[in-house]
Amino acid sequence: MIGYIVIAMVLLPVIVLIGAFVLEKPRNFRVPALLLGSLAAQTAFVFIFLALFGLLLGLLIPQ
Amino acid sequence: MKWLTLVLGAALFAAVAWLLVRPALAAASGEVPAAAVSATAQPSSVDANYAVYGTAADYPHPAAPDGTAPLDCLSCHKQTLNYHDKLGAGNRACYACHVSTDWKMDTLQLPSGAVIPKDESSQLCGQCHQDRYNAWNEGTHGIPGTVAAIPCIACHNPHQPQVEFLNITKPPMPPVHTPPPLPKDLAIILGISVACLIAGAIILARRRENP
Amino acid sequence: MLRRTTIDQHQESLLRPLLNTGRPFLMLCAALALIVGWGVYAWIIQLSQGLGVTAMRTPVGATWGVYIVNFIFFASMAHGGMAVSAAVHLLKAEKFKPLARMGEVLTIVAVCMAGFSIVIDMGRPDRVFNMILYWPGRVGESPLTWDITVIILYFMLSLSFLWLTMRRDLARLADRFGIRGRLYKVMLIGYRQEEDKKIDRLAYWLSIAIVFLIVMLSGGVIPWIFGLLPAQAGWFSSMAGPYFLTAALASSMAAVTIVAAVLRKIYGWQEHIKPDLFRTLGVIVALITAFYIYLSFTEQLTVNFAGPHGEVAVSELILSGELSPLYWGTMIGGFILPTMLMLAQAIRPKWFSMTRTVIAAVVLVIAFWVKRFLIVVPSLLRPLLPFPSGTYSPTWIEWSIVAGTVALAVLLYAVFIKVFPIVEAQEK
Amino acid sequence: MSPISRRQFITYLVGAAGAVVLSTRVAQAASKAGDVTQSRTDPVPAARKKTPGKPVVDGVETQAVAGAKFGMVIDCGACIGCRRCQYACKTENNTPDTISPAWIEVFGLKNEVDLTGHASMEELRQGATTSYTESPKPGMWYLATQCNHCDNAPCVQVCPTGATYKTEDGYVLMDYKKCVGCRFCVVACPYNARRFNWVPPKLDEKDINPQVPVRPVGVVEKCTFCVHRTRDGKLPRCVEACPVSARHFGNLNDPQSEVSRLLRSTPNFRLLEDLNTEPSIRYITRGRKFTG
Repeated sequence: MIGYIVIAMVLLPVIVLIGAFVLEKPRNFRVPALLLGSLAAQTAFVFIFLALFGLLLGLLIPQ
Repeated sequence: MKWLTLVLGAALFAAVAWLLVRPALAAASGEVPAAAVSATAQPSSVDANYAVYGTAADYPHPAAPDGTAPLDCLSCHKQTLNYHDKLGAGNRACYACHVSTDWKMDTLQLPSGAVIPKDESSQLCGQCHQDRYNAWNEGTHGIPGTVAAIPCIACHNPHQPQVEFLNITKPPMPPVHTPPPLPKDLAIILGISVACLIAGAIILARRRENP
Repeated sequence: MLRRTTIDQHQESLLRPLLNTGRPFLMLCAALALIVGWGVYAWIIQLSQGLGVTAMRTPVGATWGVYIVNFIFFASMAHGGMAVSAAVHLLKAEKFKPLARMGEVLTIVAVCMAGFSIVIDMGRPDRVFNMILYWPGRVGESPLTWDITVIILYFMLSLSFLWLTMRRDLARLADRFGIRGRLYKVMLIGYRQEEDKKIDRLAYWLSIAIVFLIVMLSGGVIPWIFGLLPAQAGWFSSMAGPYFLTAALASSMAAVTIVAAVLRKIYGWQEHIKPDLFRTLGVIVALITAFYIYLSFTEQLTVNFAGPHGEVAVSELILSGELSPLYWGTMIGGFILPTMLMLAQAIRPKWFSMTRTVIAAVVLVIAFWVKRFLIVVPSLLRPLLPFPSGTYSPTWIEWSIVAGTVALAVLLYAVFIKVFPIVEAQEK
Repeated sequence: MSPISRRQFITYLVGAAGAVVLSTRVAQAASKAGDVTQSRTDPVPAARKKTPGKPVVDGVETQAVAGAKFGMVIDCGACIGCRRCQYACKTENNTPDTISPAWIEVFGLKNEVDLTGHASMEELRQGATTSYTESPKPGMWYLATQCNHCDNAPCVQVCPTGATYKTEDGYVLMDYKKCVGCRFCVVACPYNARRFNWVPPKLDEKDINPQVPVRPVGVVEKCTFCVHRTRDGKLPRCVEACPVSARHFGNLNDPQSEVSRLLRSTPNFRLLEDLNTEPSIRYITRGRKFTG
């Protein structure tokens, strides 16, 4: 269960800092949207990449 | 009188039932049926022995033992007995365990004169080593019913019981996998080409700097 | 009018990697590609025959080997660049500005290689997605799961950071290049001139987040893979965090020094990157390394003074056992001598020499790789139960794959500087 | 008009199927309850109940035994170091030759080391052998080790996919299909009980025990306390194979089981207890039965 504390310890400050950036003046919609969008796109990319990479390697490994 | 008949009848019934059921049980557990082994052992087991150790001609025993004349074991078998030499002098020591007339060596003899199959040799050991035999029976060397209990002679050579342990330790574990050898030719070609490319790049860059 | 031209020339010189690609560069790339190809060949052998082609063995012998060493090495390589970049954005250390993006790219490349090293080390890399699939259930306990989380997060933040801070330069260059220009335009999605101010703030806040993540990654989840295991004498230590963090900062700053010196030399950026910068970097690296030497000393002192059996067995192996030549060679030749050289340069500026600094940095980077080896392997060779002592000397497959990952990192870096501007444009 | 509507028919069908399944289960349970092997040890309590649900993986369909906590007692006074347990385990559990040593490792330790004077691990290691010389040898004693099925297992803690897990009846098991082969559990285990499939396993088709899955290349494996046997009331193969009864297995929660009686009557210890792993294997040094 200690892991949830560890992950919270990592994630919360990052979220707070990104939040500070989003809310800070000069207010801007575009850049925060780009940042969050890129984070989301990268998460999706990492997941899809790992899945496909695994499938590819599965062809090489004797089952 | 009535009671005696009843008891005798029950005993007879039990004995017959036991004789009928025992071989079946033994066959089911994969053991040699004890009832089938007598002083004149079945030919099949002798044949099996020959298959392993040679042919009948290799054994200069009486071809057709009459079952009465005791064999002169020590005339051929130079068996030294350690510790068990107290069982008797000369061939008498052999007869302490082996049936004196059974050249096929399939049977053993208890001091009482009862003949038992070789597979039950532990019972014979128990005639003297009673405490150990009891412990063995309790399952010290394997659990009755689940796996065949390991007999005394699996570890203790009956002829040299104190000095020799037989076949107790399992052999070493097999070696682990070894990695494939380096394809040397390929590696040398690659090394040379990489070195050449890097050296070439440096020389070219130098020349460009100071033309 | 005259002044504008000089600035333009000044700026123009920064674009040299994008404008001219000479034959030496291509030859270098070919050499790197050959090494990468050799590594891939070795990896395919490993995939099809199993990890038995390595020298790793269990239970007698090392269960983890150079792949994990490589993982720690690359993960720590990711920090120096970001640290320099953060110094630029947080402390307004304008002097370091030409190094900022070099460092950021180093980070991206190194994190990729770190992740790749884990995949190489896995027995079933085809099931790598399981790590994501079972993440929710395991993140409460498994340090490796924390590690994956933080590395992916670090990678994503660094990449977003690099992309968003680069857009200003890309907007300026988009019309100048053909194919690359098209790529720039894709990356400039939704770009407006006025976003630059907000981007500055982004750089500021993300720098804080990234510095924080550096501490949590190399001073946190990576050392916790080792430091939380009482099963391995030599690993189990609350000092693991600071110990790894120090090594990470020192080795990666040294790597930044090397990258900057090489690029400066090749592209003639002597005006942009002053030698003084290298002296400063050298001093920083030397001080952190000195602190690392001190930490190594306290580690060995604690172990040998108290003398718990398992710990002493590991300590003996590296201090006087079969790994002692490696250990003392690393400590003296790899850490103490370069540190003293760099510190001497700080005390006597006239002793300063670019070449010597760079050589010292190279030695340090290699020494830190070996030091990671001396952290990972000896503990595994001395189990707590009385197993006979195992040995571990990596096979050619392992060395080939390690060389392949290093070459791939350099190759990716080389490709990057040909596609994107590696130095931020200075605003005058 | 049919006498029953379609919906009713389906309901009946499902009900009938359920009844069949249920009755089979009951019949199975009844037959299992009857055939508990008449061995010295009865590992499963008499009132053995199966908990519903949670079918166990590894291709073995067993279910946790309710209320039980299995454990082993190893008598290092009796052990003669013959490694029969190791070989029996190897054949029972389809361990290929490439995994060496197999799941059980027996240390031969020199008697000369003065144990009461707290021999250092280094001294032990120098006096130790895992080589398979003929045993027993004078001046040696033997320590058999395998997975301790810890209650507080570090391997379970560190696994990033949950491929290894602790069951409610005391086993630490592996799900070979989830394992990614990162070997974090191997380095986390202080007993070095885990083995890794460095190469694809080679096994003769005829040697394979169908009750135990063959592990693919690249996954970690280890002793399972013969879960496919012990949950059905049989003994682990190593316990059966031991020629000197140095091994005992049973339910630690059952005060009448042989292991519980042994632990009550004999001083015992566990390996590396200070690491707080709470192992389920306890060691005694009772010696041979007939030395009195």
